[in-house]
Amino acid sequence: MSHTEHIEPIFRTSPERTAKMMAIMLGISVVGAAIFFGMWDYWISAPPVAGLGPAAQQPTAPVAVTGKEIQVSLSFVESADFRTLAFNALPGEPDNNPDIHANVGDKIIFDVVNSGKSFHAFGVTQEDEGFTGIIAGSEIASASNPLRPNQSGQSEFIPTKEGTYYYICTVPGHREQGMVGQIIVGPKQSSGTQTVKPTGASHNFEFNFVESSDFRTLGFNALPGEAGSNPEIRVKAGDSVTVKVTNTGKSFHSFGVVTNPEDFNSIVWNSAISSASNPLKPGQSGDVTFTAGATGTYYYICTVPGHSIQGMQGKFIVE
Amino acid sequence: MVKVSGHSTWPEWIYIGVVVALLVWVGAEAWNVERLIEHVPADAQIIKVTGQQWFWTFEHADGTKEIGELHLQKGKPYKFEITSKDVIHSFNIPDYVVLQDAVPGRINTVWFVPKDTGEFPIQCREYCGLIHYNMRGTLYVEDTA
Amino acid sequence: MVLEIQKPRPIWQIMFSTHHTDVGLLYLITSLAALFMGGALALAIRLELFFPGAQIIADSMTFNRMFTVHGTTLIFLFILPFASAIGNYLIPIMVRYKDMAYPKLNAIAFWMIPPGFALIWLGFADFTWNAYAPYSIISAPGPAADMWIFGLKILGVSSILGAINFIVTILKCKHPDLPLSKIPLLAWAYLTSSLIMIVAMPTFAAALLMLLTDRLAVSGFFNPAMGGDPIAYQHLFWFTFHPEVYVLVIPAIGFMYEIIPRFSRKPIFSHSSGVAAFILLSIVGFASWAHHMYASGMSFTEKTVFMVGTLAAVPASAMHVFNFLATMWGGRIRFATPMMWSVGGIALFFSAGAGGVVNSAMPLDFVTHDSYWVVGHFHLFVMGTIAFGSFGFLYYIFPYVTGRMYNEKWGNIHFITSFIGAVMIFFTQHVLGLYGMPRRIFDYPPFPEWIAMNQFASIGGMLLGVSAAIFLANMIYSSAKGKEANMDDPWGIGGKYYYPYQQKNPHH
Amino acid sequence: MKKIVGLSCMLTILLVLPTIQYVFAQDAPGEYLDRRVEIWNLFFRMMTVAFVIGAIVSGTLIWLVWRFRESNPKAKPTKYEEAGEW
Repeated sequence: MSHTEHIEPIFRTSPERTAKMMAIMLGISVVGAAIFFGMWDYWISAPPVAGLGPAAQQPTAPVAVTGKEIQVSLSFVESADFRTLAFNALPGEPDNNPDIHANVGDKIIFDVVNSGKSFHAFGVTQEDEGFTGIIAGSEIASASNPLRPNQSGQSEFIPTKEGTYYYICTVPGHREQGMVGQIIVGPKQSSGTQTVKPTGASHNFEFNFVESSDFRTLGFNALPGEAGSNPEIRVKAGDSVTVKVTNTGKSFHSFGVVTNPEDFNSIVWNSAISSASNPLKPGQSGDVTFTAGATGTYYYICTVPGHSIQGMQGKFIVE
Repeated sequence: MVKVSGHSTWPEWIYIGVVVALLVWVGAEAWNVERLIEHVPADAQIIKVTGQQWFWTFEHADGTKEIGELHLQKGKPYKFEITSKDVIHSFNIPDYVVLQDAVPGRINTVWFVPKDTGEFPIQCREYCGLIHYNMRGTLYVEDTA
Repeated sequence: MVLEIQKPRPIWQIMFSTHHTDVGLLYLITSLAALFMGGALALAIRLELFFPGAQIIADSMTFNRMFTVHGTTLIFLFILPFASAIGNYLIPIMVRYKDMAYPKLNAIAFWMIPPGFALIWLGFADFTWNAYAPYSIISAPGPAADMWIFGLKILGVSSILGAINFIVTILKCKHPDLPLSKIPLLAWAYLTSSLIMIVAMPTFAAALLMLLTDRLAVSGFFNPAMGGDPIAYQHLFWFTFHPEVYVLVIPAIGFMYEIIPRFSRKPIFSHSSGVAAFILLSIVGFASWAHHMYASGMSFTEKTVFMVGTLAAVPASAMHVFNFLATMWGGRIRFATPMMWSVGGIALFFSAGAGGVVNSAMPLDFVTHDSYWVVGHFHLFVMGTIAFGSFGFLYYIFPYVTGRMYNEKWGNIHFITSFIGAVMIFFTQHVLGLYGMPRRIFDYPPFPEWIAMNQFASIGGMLLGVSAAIFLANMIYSSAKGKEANMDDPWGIGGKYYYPYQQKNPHH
Repeated sequence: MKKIVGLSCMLTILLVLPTIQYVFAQDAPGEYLDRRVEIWNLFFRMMTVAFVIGAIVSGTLIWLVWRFRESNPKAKPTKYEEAGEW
């Protein structure tokens, strides 16, 4: 191929040019590095929106003041052959008959739509079978005057005591066909300041996060089974409690007092120290002061998912 | 035509023939072995395996649960029904060449027969976050007695 | 550090030029910067794994972020831009046109890289370079993850624009009396790899968008909590990135097609079989993506289909190896640095390929999936083949770029140390995988075999680090003070070169 | 040519043996097949072949490098050199 004619003269790179180029690249690197290391931890400070559980949607952990509202939207669905009925999704699919977690005094607001083809009505009962005992105010339409397809309605329900309630379709037989879900009502919670008057008394507790060498069992202060592991705490309602935790382990931990040890989102009284998405690194420690709320049995746990099941949980009893 | 130094092409054709033959052999062998190990014995016991950040939960047929530890009987066939609570993990027992992804929202199965008693490491093979490196468990194979 | 087409200009003029050699130079420098930054991360990772337990890296989060950025950087910011650099230098000359088809588009494609670079490096995401859902959706902390997604979005668009440019330049701007069958194999390499890029990349671009909206919880394509399917993401991802592997390797093969005949003092053995192999690969390459997902719960049938698809891609690569060996046969070979890199590249290319064939057997996936075998395998490709080919071609084009000669002795030392180092790391990693060590782990239980092999690999890593330092010093020193190259024939081996300022522009 | 013959022999052997193996393996009653054995045997069969091929190819490569290097006394100019065209 013809590619042999020269365009004279041949210019060659000079040391100055190379030096200049290196200086430019070095400058860019230095500036970049400055920003990079300066912001190091900021870039991973925000947990993804999609990752947060429903309870954690409110940034400050769900302090259940009476009058806290829980929005629940449900829809009646039916299988093609109308034999199986359910809320939101047919059995086996995700979000089928979702459990509702609430605490005594919370206001649950139902927004129910009939996305099926037949007629349905809504209600909350404590009976574990049948369609009787519907709690006043919780019902939407009725078996005699049901919701027609694509109609919807609202109702409210304020649980008055702990236990399990059921939200059902009050049309006879529909509950048996699967249109039933649970409402699990936890102990009454309160922000302490509003319902419980401060007693002035204050306690200090110190915990260390400890891990077994194989990381499989975890505990506070000592591994489960050893002396002084997960000590039980008793305080009076209204006492101000100061907790200082130190991560003496190798992995990541965070602290919180919860109503349900399985559910690291049920933190009460703003008692959290750091969080699962931004936990205490090994050697770090943190503290928090909060006022113990209504009497009852609570748990202090490591709010990193799984850790409480692995042993990082102790009783926190308010008298 | 561009300048080339190739004179005859038959060596290349033979070469390609050999390569293809080898590939066919590899494919056949692999297909055969896969067919054998995919066949689950009817009497295999089902173990429900659940992965979550960052530990394994095992549920036996009788409903007993174990966390991070799995106790099995020597010489019995077991079928793992593997799923995940949060992100994708991969259930792996290197010594028994058992490996299957734990995918949230679906159940994957793999079966094996523990032939030797002893302790074998269980680990997570799919990157799953902070403590992925330590999402480990132990398989205890005990004599049927 | 630039070959002057016109009289010497200030550097900022070169930066904002749209001439193909200037853009090529910018690509070249950027890719080398990325090479050294990504390599530094690799060294840190190897040091960390030298002993079990935390060594130099404080926590697993940092470690995870490091290997994520290591992979992303070297694939998207070293290999691809380097290929574009060489393409910019030589493709217009090889098809005898005055410049790339769309000079401005060319410059734009380059200038999309720095923002992507910045996003990826500032964010330092932690969800590995393939960002599997749902981890990347529900668990990976932002804004790092979102920045990574945006960064890759930009880089993806940039490489699509680059690919369009190459395709048009080669197909539409080649000299009228130069039929497509006659353009050099390097140009053919760019044509085919660009075509693959055009077909494959949009899929990933779409997947990235879905990932982003999923992270914002406004959609749930891949989020099981919202009824999505995480496996769908893996399919979209690998539909792009298995062909992408060929996008990465084909230019490297092209480099060898340029270097090996040159230094063997012989024309290529068979131009047509090279072309055939390229075309074959670019088609069959789309039939094998899901072999990355055997363990994700695929059915026996699916596995079989994709294994066959994988094996079908092998003969093409085998033809290249044959072509190389047959070209060297009966030549009079000058083992200058570029030739050394190419021959070493062929050797490792073959080993990687053989390992790949073995690994494509479905049952073996139970052994190798996500273990260090996989790491060793693809590093043999990206380092052993692609990077080696690229280094070789960098030495080959060095006199063209700087007008000066690199230091031959240190070039050889660079090759030898790199070759030994690569073999030490990557072959050891294969065995490590067979011993069951998972990849992407910050710490490992102190099994004696694991420790021993990790340390051996890490020593190889250090060796690579040393060779990289030698390389950098050689490049800087030679570009400034190296002896002036004889621009007609830098190695004194005769023959005709494709030579940036030699070309007579056929159009004026 | 000999190379090919040798290869094909080896292939037939490698194909026949495992077939026989597992035909007999099926007969034993109550015996579950051990995935370890199956998979690792497959692996080692393939590695055997891989290393044989590897030896051939890398052997060829090394010989080429040694034989056709410029500094080899037997090296002579290729017929393209006087034209200076390649």
